[in-house]
Amino acid sequence: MAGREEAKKLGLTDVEYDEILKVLGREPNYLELNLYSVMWSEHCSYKNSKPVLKRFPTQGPQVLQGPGENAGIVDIGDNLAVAMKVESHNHPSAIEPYQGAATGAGGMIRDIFTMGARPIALLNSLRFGSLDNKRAKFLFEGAVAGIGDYGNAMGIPTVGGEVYFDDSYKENPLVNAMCVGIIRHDKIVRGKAAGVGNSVMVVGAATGRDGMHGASFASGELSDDNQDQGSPMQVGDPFKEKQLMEACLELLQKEWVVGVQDMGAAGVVSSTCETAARAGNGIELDVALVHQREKDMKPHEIMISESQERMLVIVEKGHEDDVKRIFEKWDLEAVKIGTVTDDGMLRILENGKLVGEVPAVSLAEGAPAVKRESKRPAYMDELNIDLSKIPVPADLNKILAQLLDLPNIASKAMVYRQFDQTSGTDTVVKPGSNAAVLRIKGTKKGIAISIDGYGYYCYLDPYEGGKQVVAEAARNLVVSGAKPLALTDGLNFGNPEKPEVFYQFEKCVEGISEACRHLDIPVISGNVSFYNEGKDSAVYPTPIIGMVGALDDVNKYCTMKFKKEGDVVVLLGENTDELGGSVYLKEILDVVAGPAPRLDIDLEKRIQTCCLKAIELGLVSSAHDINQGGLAVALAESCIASNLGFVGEIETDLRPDTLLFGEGQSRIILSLPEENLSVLNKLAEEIGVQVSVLGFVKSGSLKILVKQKEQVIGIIDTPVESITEIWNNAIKWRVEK
Amino acid sequence: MRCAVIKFAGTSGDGDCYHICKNILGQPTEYVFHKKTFAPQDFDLIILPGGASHGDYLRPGALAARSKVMNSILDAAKAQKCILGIGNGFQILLEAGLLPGAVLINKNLKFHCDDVFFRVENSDTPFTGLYKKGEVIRLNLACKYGNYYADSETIEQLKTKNKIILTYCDENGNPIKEANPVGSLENIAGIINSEGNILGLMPHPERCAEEILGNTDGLRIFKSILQYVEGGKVRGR
Amino acid sequence: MFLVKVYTFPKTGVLDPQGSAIKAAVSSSGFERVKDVQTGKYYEVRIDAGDKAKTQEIVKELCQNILVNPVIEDYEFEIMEEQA
Amino acid sequence: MFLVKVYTFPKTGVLDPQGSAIKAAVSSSGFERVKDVQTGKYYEVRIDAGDKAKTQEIVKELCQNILVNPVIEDYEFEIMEEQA
Ligand SMILES: Nc1ncnc2c1ncn2[C@@H]1O[C@H](COP(=O)(O)OP(=O)(O)O)[C@@H](O)[C@H]1O
Ligand SMILES: [Mg+2]
Repeated sequence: MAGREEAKKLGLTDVEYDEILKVLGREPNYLELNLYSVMWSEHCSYKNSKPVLKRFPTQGPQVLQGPGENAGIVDIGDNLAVAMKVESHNHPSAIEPYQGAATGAGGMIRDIFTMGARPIALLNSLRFGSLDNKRAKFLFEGAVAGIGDYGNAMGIPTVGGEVYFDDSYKENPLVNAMCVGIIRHDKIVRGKAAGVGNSVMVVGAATGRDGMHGASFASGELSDDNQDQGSPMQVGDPFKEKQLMEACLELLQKEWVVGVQDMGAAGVVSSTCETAARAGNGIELDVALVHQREKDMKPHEIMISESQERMLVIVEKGHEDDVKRIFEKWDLEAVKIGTVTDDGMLRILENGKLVGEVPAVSLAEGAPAVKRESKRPAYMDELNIDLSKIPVPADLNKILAQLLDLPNIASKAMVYRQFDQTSGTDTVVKPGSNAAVLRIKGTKKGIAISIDGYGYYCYLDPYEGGKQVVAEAARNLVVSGAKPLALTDGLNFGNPEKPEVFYQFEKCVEGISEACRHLDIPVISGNVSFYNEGKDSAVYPTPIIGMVGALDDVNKYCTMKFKKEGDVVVLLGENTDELGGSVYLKEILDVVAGPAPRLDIDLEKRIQTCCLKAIELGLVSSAHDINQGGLAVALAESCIASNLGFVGEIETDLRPDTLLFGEGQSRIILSLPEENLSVLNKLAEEIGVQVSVLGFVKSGSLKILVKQKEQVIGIIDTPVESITEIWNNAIKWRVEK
Repeated sequence: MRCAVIKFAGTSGDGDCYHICKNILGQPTEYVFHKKTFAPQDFDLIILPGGASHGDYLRPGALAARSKVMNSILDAAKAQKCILGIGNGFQILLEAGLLPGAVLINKNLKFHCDDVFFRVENSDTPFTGLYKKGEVIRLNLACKYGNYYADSETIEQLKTKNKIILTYCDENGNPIKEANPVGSLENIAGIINSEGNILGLMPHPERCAEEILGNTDGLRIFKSILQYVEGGKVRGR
Repeated sequence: MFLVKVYTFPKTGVLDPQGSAIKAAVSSSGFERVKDVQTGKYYEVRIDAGDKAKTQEIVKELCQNILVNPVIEDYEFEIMEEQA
Repeated sequence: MFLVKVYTFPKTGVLDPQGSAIKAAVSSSGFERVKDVQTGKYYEVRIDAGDKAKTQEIVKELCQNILVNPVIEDYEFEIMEEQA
């Protein structure tokens, strides 16, 4: 038997231990205690976050599978659907970035093909300390190579992502991966252990001691003593995963497959108790039957190991050999370890002898919810300083050059060149524009995918930041010509036991929910990662939004690059008097101060509706949203992408730096043939959106005259060639230095 | 033209090649699993697709080159069938000794995916008949081990016998070092065997063969083979 | 000058996907007597450091900082004196 | 059972991009005394073949057929007897 002291060592609280006693009506033994310890960790149980996550809108006619399964699934018409999910691998990546990121991508991919969907695209969202820091550089390079090598070897293209550098992530980087798959409605498979008497099988890699307690590890802060968990680091095997994927996709065509579950965190125990709980059944299994890679493994080690590239498969009794035959073809093992029972118990045997027995549902869903205290952080009020005291810089050209040289704004080509972006031959818009666009072979359809997050706004104002990140992801899809359908989230926060961190978490979720409701974009899957802390402080609150949208005609996609000299360039939306929270203030003037830009969600919706309509009507040559770095950076990006330039005069009553570099939300830049302008104006008027002409596409340079009452109050005038050079090389030069 | 696309263990580019042959060229096309065999007369074109067979473990292509299906490929090679190796398929041909030389890791040790420029060095082959000699084309490159190497004697032979088919170049066709992202000798990106029926290419023509993907420069490789096979005429070697 | 031969190999319990894949391929090409393959890396490092003790110190540091990934790899080395 | 340690390294004249990169990294991190780094691979192969001569034969074949690419690599090996 294992007592309270043992429980503490395994990270269980007193309340939790009491609950275990209540559920079992006796003391648990060491094996059982281990099961509860991993299943009731935050990573598996969501005990800190569940009540808050309930606020997300998760319904909609397009939703085929909402949160609660391995991945969410959304309908895209014609009997086709898209499966998607985001997941974090932050803590493993902090220790071994290459393998941490690689196995993160691997887990993500499994979640998708577990549903029966064929993975067609990967994306990632990365955060590291600034590149001046040697460790940050090491983590950055390792994580990028790890994600790349895994996805590339699998032949799944990486079509988008994002990278930010900020010292809040110096010790605890964020490595989130997203996978998207395609599936026919009638082929969706769920993770259910239905049908008493059916067989429970483990397929894929053999089980070793690697990654034991990984789930609990992800549920605590990084510190020197938990860096060595006594169990070996997981190493990814993309070759085995590829074979496993093909075998599973072949298997899942069979009508005698009952349920499938990925073995991610907490391996055998999580996959068995979750599938059993979903079906209201139990499972009896013998750990000795699990194929093992190491000698003398104990029952608890087998149950909680996180060895990669494994799956749990439940099939109708009598079809075990059919399963084996399929896996043999792909040079993989498949073994029966147990059967589905009707008593709701997870019963564990070792060579036929009973070694543990607990109610499956208590493991999967019984963790006592934790009500966390929430407190508005004091810094938020200190951030509201009077920005009008900041002098306007004389040389705005120089500021633009400095902004384009910031790794957070500069080209990420150095990163995405390391990813195979084109395997599968579906990538219509590759990384480097607003969102990725993929065609779907055999149809006219396309999908667009983006992944976005911006910790800085969420730090300044978690609620507005939460709204903003959903709006940005949707905007990225809309400017690509796609109608947003659903999202998956990756919520990365510090230690939820700190009331200020919990406040950030709650408010971000509220903001996200609010935006989802107004924009009609349900949340269909997601992931929470807490305890992202360095020695002194938490990371910026960093919710990541992965979003998918659909194009009825993929040929109508749109990109951000200017297309033709002479096209008129217009702004959809309004320039606002908001300098707070801008990259310009933070990085150039070193003022970390708010307020973050506000988001009027109704205006946002109208802007997006108008933009999408204009693209669908074929009025538009290019579209690009305004984001970090403001109007000037957005124009520069469209120039650089096209190797064309821009010339224009903008009349304003704002400060020139606010106009050029302020980050007011809900703004989109369009370029279009001049003859289409009147149609656009009419459309905008109907929808209730402001359109103003900024200038024209003209090759050579980027030239903006900022005017106030006919007076020139600011000038940007720079050859496109020179800003291209800066923007292309900012990251490369810093990494190679 | 009867096409075979080989499915090695872990290969991922098989579907892309199948799609081109079957749906774009409209030719009868079959997958051949690596544990199977076939007879030389079964197919006119045999494609060894890209994608990391066996996870690129040991050396890219090394383990796949020992698969059972290789025996059939050797027979087809002897029977003068057209054999096209793309990316990892090229590496498999090298490891199997069907083409001379080897690949090393890219000079910057990183995977490189981008559309880059190539010069067609020889248009007098079954694979390049529809290009002009010296023509500059753009193809997608996606590899970590594309750094072609052979000893100086082999390189000399490739050069004098016109067996170098594609080289990295700038947009004006200059074969400069800066235009070569992998570091291969002589900017080599594709070579053909001395009999002229086996081509190995580092870039992926099958990824650049449709309007919607923004580049169709690669399509003519497949159309050239089709013309050669259907025309039945042997063009000068 | 000293020639140092450094070998790295996976730590106990750490998966060696390459080794297993090579083993599988090798067995199926007729090498039934090969029972196990483990993969690692091999470095030949030339160090110019007066004596063996000093060389040893440098090698250790080199391994721990650059050549070896201590989270997943172990290593061994041999030092040999070389004639100039 | 015999334990065979196989080392491979680049043939003379063949580029060693990893070796050069490590050498460059090493020099910039203050290891001035490191004069050269060459990278290769290391395999531990277990062979069950009665005697050493037979093992040697198998290893040679294994290296020539699979483990080593003679165009770019040279190799060496050592055979050790292992207790069951
Ligand atoms: N880690 C990454 N992996 C793949 N693509 C990336 C990555 N980081 C950035 N990109 C690509 O670079 C482009 C610019 O990214 P970003 O600056 O985040 O754009 P946006 O602000 O429009 O979201 C996008 O196309 C994006 O997909
Ligand atoms: Mg972004």
